[in-house]
This record gives sequence, structure tokens and C-alpha cells, in this order.
Amino acid sequence: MEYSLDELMIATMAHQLKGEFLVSSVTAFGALAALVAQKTHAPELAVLATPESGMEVTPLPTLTLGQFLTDVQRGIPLTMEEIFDAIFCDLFRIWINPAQIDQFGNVNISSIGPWEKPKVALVGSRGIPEDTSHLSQIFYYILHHNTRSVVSQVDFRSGAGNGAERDQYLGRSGAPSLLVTDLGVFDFSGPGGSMAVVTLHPGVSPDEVRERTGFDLQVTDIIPHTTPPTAQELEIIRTADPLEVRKLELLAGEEASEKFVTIYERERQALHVAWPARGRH
Amino acid sequence: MEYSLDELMIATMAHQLKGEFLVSSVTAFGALAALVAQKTHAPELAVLATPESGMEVTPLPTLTLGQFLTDVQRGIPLTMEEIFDAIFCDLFRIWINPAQIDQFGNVNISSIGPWEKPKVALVGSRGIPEDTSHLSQIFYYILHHNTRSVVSQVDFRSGAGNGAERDQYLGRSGAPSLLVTDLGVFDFSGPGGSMAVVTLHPGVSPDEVRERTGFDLQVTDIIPHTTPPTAQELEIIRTADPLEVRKLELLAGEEASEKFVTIYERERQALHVAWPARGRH
Amino acid sequence: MNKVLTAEAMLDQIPDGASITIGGSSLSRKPMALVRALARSGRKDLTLIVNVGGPEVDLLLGLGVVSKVIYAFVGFEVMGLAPNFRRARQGQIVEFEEWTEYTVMAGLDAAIKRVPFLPTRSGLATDVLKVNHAFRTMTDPFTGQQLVAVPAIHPDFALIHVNYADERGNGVILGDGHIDVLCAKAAKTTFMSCERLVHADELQRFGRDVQILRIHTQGVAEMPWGAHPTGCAPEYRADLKHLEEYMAAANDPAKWAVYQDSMVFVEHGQYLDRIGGREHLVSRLHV
Amino acid sequence: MNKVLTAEAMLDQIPDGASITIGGSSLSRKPMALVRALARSGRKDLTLIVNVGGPEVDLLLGLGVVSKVIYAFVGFEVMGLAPNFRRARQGQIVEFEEWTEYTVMAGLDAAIKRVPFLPTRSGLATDVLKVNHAFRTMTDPFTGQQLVAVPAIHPDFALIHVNYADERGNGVILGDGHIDVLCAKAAKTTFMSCERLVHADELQRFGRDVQILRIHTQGVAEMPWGAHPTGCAPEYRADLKHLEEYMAAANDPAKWAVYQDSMVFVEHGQYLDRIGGREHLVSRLHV
Repeated sequence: MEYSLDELMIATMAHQLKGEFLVSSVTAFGALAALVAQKTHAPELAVLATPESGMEVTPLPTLTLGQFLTDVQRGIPLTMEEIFDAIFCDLFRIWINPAQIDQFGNVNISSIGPWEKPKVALVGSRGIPEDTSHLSQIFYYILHHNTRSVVSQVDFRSGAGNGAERDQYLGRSGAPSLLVTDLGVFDFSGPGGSMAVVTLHPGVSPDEVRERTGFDLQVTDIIPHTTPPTAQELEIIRTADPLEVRKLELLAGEEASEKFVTIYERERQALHVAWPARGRH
Repeated sequence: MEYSLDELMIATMAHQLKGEFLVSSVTAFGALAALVAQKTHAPELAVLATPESGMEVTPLPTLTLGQFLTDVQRGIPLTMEEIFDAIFCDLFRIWINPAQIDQFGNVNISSIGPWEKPKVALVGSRGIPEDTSHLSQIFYYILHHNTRSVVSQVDFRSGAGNGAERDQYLGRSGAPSLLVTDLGVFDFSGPGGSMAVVTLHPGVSPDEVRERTGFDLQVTDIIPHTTPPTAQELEIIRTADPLEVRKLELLAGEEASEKFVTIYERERQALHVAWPARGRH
Repeated sequence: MNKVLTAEAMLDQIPDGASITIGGSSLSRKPMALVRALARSGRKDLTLIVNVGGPEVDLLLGLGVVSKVIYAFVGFEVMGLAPNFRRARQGQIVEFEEWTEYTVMAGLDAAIKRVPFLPTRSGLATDVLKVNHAFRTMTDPFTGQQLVAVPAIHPDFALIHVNYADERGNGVILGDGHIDVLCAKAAKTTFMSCERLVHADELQRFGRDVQILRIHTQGVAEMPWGAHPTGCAPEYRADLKHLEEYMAAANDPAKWAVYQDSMVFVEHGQYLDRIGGREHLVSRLHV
Repeated sequence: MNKVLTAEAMLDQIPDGASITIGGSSLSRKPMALVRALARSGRKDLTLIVNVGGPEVDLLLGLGVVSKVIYAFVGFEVMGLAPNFRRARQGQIVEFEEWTEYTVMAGLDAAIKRVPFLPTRSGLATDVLKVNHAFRTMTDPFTGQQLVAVPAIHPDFALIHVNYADERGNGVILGDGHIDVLCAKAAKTTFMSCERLVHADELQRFGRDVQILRIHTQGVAEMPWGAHPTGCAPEYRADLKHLEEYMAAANDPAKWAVYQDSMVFVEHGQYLDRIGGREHLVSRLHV
């Protein structure tokens, strides 16, 4: 069955989610990965409708309607305190999409260039420091693997990777587990907790990975291929995301703008078709 | 208009409550004092149905139905965290009924005799330490003023009175403000923050107070009388407490047992008469 | 995941010497059916952790299975002092550690937040600091002021009773929540009884009344009247008549033996028969 | 007590240099009508305290009335970076203090609980500790382990927007609560706008959705569409079209002057007319 890069990545991300955890729906990729996992091998996952609330819903990736899912599906409303308690208790999983990740799994969403005088001020560390000091599994994904996003050393450590400081203060709590990019799957089993290749996506060559990585990543010529999504996984993804919100994250320019407008105009209708109102309010 | 001791005490207690505070309903006296205040001079008081919840209700003193009031009157459900946050923010008021209070306003509900080897083990300090370190007004009442309850020095400080340790660690936060007993009203304006008489209840003599107090309390012969309850106050108390749960706290022996059984048997009916069901559940 | 278990299957997981935090408050929504199952399970040397304790602490003390109690309060409220607690405190036969209401909450919260302590001003200038050797005083690194450092409490187990639950372990609490959420989060393993098991879809109608999240629970049992003799708002009130009998029994060794045999060493269904049967309970206690 | 005030009467109480915490999260339930009133009030040198900030921080930065921002995040989520925030950060024209989501919550909670700090492991081994000089590292008195001491944040004011409120200042939040409760409790003065003022009796039907208690609020204003252009679930979604126009304006000085004149320096009723009127808003944004 044919599939696209977004579907391959989402299915790969889904395979990592197991057990009974709150799973946050911050991005379409994260929400769909959680849903695929929950509908296949990990029925006990507690998937949220939004970054903080709406437990026990079927996520519908949208631009603006996350909280409305909680209402129309009668999701269980949580509080921010519940979310952070679940993080501290290691009962939370999330796919984080950083701007930069480095060879030791440090991640950055705060600034390009020095924090005090940024070349590009990004958004701020948000809740990543909480994740990287408490969770026993930390998952990252990057949509455009290149020498600006997968770097030798991040410009700012919003999240703690491997290294002496982590060993001293945190031990293994919150250490990076896995990175999925548009080129392949990577873990941090290299020397000193450095990045290593696990699989390459079908059609990706070792050379391409070397060229598009900002440090000297060891890539042998006998790396296995990433497992393609199954028909069931594709069916789940496509049914749950009829407007293809997931594609937005990969697009740019005019194409992205058009898709954006289409989704924004149609998503209320998609919501009401999928979930005829039966809210609490 | 005739009134009884419980009504005099409750009205006196009511006069102290002003402003916009959560007021806990732990005892019938406390609940009725809050209600009288709220219905007369302090409409902004936020009276609770139970020690921790049911804001914006009309309390009905009962043995077992506090939480049911929250339901039938659609009180606002709070959490224990809300209660303690209100205490820490000095947005909470409560009439505390200690087993012992001493001349500096230390109070005890933990043990008679040494804590490690009690003569009588009482109940434990509960939330009194939180109150006596955070509230700018602390109110106590004692139903049986005698040399065992109003003492020179408490056997155990469940709550901090005045003294060097308070001054060092707490300043004036949580210092004792007022004590109402079956004999009179007392504050802590004496030397070193010691107890002083404010008023005596009608019919109580200075000698009686001296005799029934466990330390050398200065009582002049020109102490004013406690103001009797108004007709309006009596009306509010009697309407809100048709079963006279308030009397239980003053009774003992056979009389108490009989009243107890009567109240327990009738209180569901009293609830349904006063508040025909319209709950949320 | 279906987490429905019998009380006995839950108890099988609790070893001697376990620390157990118990939800509810005084005469409200104590998980009494689970507590009775614990009492008759033969487990011993238990550490109990309660905020506002009542009949649950008293019963387990009366059965002699407790070695330590962490508490802010133990009593029967309007009914008076807790008889077995009073005797045990006065006889110094088990270890008691007096905390306060907020510090019990803070200790559980510290465990949840994976910090070794939380600071507070509660307890300063009281004797609680003198008798409770778990607390430390500390100096604030910013202002130099004196604070109490409340250590994390790490219970092995939590026992709670709720109105409704689904088989996945989500729980609805309709009355006051007390500290049940903190208990459920702080304990390594949380067992929950409920008045009624409901379908997930029905449970989700309750919105924010779904207070217990299944990620924090490991077992759930349907035990109607499972809080008896304490109350479970807005369904039934506390059974003060039964508590009077209990207190009389606890103060008389012969009666106490009979009470144990007839009320503790029996299955929950039998217990309900012994206290008059469900129909009778409805007429006396439903509100 | 009737706490109903106009936005202008609220703003009269806010002096230059005030610290203001703002509820909501990114594009959700930001108190934008109050923020616009603040922006046109002439108040300056403000310190803003947000958890997940968005258009509110960006607008106030764009008006030049802010001297310091405490934040865990400022951005427009799916729309991209916040233009005025980005420019101000890169130009170093105001002071920025980067916190994290939990530490902002902990800082507000410390203020509420009257402790000078709360401890956490969050932030260890990250550069947040290097650039945020408000934090200190400390040694746990029990275990000797290294912790972050998060100082209390004491905002002078909180601005929040809720679904319903009564005139006493109780507020109902039907969608995600974000950190609004913490804001309301921590601030000395809390001003709340709402979609609709309701009678107390109607408000009390909402049970635990009554998240804001009147003891923590000092003023309430009915401002329908008061979160626009952010969303207010479950009533209306974020207006991404307006935000696109905003972002374009913020990146062009001439357009920005026009945007200010037409969208900020106007009363709330006029604002609603300018964005198409209520009927049009319903058709585009109601869900």
C-alpha cells in the first residue's frame, strides 16, 4: 500500500508508545502517533485532545478545535497540575518537535544564536525542562533533518541531553530515547550517549544522512530500513485526519498557505460530521 | 426577647466575622455564626456547607448531612487545596473549638498530659497549625470554661499563641484574636499578649470567671456585659437550626443522648423540607 | 485494560510491613470495605498514613495489625474520641507521628513531584515540630527566614472509595474530594472501591467530577455501601448508630471479639446482611 | 458584593510599573479585550508574567508598554513566531526572563502558599538555569541532592477571561483551565472578563467548572468575544485569519500604526464591529 513520508514517520512514532500513559496531543504528528498506538498495540494509552486535557478521546488533528473535541466527545477534563504531576510521576509521554537537536540529544526551542542576543528568538523552553528531568522515555521528531536542525551542539539547552551535567544531577531520568526524522530513526547508544542510526527510511542513503547532519555521524552501509506502515495504520491515520492537517507540518510556501486555508474553513464541518454534538454543556 | 446561652454565644461569634472570606462550617456554632453574620452585617462572607466545600450555601447544622447540602443547594464544590490556599492567603476564617487554651492563647487538641505518654489522647492538631501561622484573625470558642479548659499553660501547643517563639518565626500572622466562652469574651491585649476580659455574659460575675479560670486572670468589677442577640439574629439561628443541633454541643449525659437520637432520625426530613431536591446529580 | 479485581486479589498484593495511605475524611467516604478486607487478611506491621482519620484507623489499630500511624487527626467527630486510637496512644503500643492537615498533603505532594521535601510556615511555633522528628527546620535560600521542610511521604499503597468508577480505573467523586487524589497519585499502587461500576461512556458524562485518573490506579472493585459505616455523599450518610455500637464494642474486650467475628471476618455481602441488609440500609441511610 | 466594573475602571487601578500575570495559553482564552484596554490605557513599564504566552504578550510589546517579561513560551503555535516578541528579544529592548511551564506555576504557587520558594528538579542540566538569574540551586536538607529553588512570583494584578461569571466574581471555565486559577490566587488584585454574566443560581449549576472563586477576584466585566482573536472553548475558536492580519501588520510599521488605531485604540464594541460584527463572528468562529 502506498504511503507518504508523514505516514511513515507517524507509524514509526506510534511503535514507541506503549503502556498506560497520558499522551499529549500538541502536534498533529504526536496526536496521530498516539491514536495509532492506542488503536493497535497499546489500547491502554490515555490519549488527550489537547496539550493539557480531554482524556479518553479520539484525537482529530485540527488547527483550532482541540478543546472542542473534549466537549463533543465528553473527554475527561484535566488540569495543568494533573499534567505536570503525570510528568513528575513518569506517567506521561510526548513526541517533542525541537528546532535543534545535537549529537548528545540536547534540544533547543529557545533561540538560534546566543540566548542573550539571539539571531532568531524562538519560543522559550516551555515544559521541555520538566520532561527531560523526569520521564524515563523521551521522544523527539524533526521534520526537516539538515545541518541547521541536527547539529553538533545546540545553541541553547532547553532540554537536557546526555553528558556529565545530566549524570551528576539527573541520572537517567529524562535522558533522550529516540529521534525520528524525515531521514530515519536514531537513538543515543553511541559513545558517551551520542546519536546512532537505528534505521533509515526506504530510499534514504547513508550519504544523504551524513550530508544532512551537522556533525560526524557514523552511518554504516548496512543500516536496516524503517518498517513501512501497515494498511491498518494507514487506515487509522487517514480516517482520523481527513483534512490532512498532518501534511501542513511538512509543507511550506504557497502550498502550505492553501492547505492552511482549506483546513481552517473545513474543520468545523469535519468535527461535526465525526462527532455529532452530545457535549456536557 | 428570651435567648439561651448557645444563642448568645453564636451571635457574639457572628459579630466578629466580616469581609469576604471563606468560612468553614466545622461545628454547629461555627456554621450558625457564619450564617448570622452573612445574613446581617457581612453579606459578602462565602459560607461553606462542610469543613472543605459547598460554597454559597445556607448551612443547616446536622450530624451527617453537610455534604448533602452542597448537592441539594448546588453549593460550589471546592477542594482541600482550595481551602489551604485560602488559609495561606488569609482569605479564610474559622471558629476553632480547642480542648485547652492558655493565658497566651496557645491551644491544644492533641493530648492531655505529655504528648509522648498522654493521660488522655485527644485527636491531633488537624489544620490548626496552618491557621495559627497564616491568618490575621484567629477565633476560639470554649463551651465549658473551667480550670481544665482555660489553663495556665496548655499541655501541647497544637496552635501557636503569643510569645517569643511566635514573635521570632511568625510575627503577628496567626496570633490569637478572640476567645468566646460560656462566661464571656476575652482578647489577648494583656501584658505579653496575655488574655484579658472584654465582656462578661449577662449574669456572670467576676468572681465566677476568676474561679473557673486556671490562671490568675485580671477581672475588674466594671467589665461591660456582652450584647444580647437581636430578634433578627435569634430568628436566623432558630430558622436555620430547627432541630437545635447547636444545643448538643452544650449538653451531656442522657439529655445529650436523647437529643442526638432525635436529631439523627429527623435530619433527613428537615433537609428535604428546607431544600426540595434540585441537585446536580 | 480491565482492572476489576476482588478485594482479596488486591490484598494479596499487599505484604506485611506495607505503608498504606487511606482516603476519605473522618466519617466521610472511608474505604471501609477494603479496610475490613485488609483487617481480616492477616497482614501486619502496617504503617497507616491519613490526613483526617476515623473508623478506618481505629479498626486496624483494634485488630493489632498496625505498627505506625502518620496522622493529622484521628477521631469520630461529633461521636467523640476514637477508642482504639486513644488506647493505643495512651498505651504507647504503636508508633504515632503527628503531622498536620496541610503537611500530610504536602508530604504526599512532594512524593508526587519527585522532590524530597516541600517548605511551609505551617507548624512554626507549635509543639508539632517538637514531637514530629520527620520534619526539619530549614533556612530559606532567598530571604534567610525559617521554614519547615516537610519530607516526602511515599506510600506503598493507597486505598480509596469513590461513587462511580469504570473498569479502566477512572473514578468519579461527587461529594467532597478530601485528599483522595493525592493518595492515588502518591502511592506506588492504588486500589479503589466504588459504589457502582459504570461504562466508560457513562463515566465521562461527569466531567471534572472524574477526579481519579486511571493512570494512577491499579485495581478497582465494585463494593456498594463500601464506605459504611462512614457516609458517601450524595448517596448515603454516615451510620452513627452502627458507630455507637462499634465504639461500645471497642471499649469492652468481650464485645470486641464478637464485633470482629461478626463484622470484620466476613465477606462484604455478609457484612451488609449483618447490618440489616440493603433494603434496610436504604431506608435508614439514603438521603 | 457587586464587583461588576468596566474595563476602564479596572485599568484605573493599575499603575505604571505594575506586574501583571495573564491567564489563558497561546491561542486559547487570552483576556484580549482587557489586554487591549490595558494597551490603550497609557500604562507603561509593565512586567508581564505568562506561562504559555501568545498574542497578549506580543500586542503589549508592540505597543511599547512593557519593560520585562517572565515567560515559559511566547509564540503563535501553528501560526509561527510572535513578531513583536521576536523583535524585542533580538533587539534586547526589554528584559526577558525565561522560566519553564512548571516553574511559572510553582512560582505563583509559592506566592499563594506564602513560602519564598518551591523546590523542583525541573531545569537541572539545562541552560535555563544559566540565563535565569531568579532561580537558585539548593541542597536538599534530607538527602543532600541538588535542586532548583524557584522563587515566589508576586504579581500585582491578574487578568483572566472566562466563559461565565456572576457579579460576585465567581467564574466558570468550561474548556481547558490553563493556569488561570493560579493567576487569580497569586495576584493581589484579579480582574476577570467573561463571555456572559449569569445569575448566581445559574452559575452554581456548573459544579466543579466553577474554577474561579470570588474570594480571589476584585472585578468582573461582561465582554462577549473578549478572548478574540484567541479562542474560547466550547464557544468559539481562535480567529486565525485575524491573527494572520495581525502578524502581517506587526511586521510592517505603517500597517502596525493602522492596526493600533483601528483595533486597539477603540472600545470593545467598536472592535467587534471592526472585525465584522457579532453575526459575522458567529458564522466564522462559533463551533
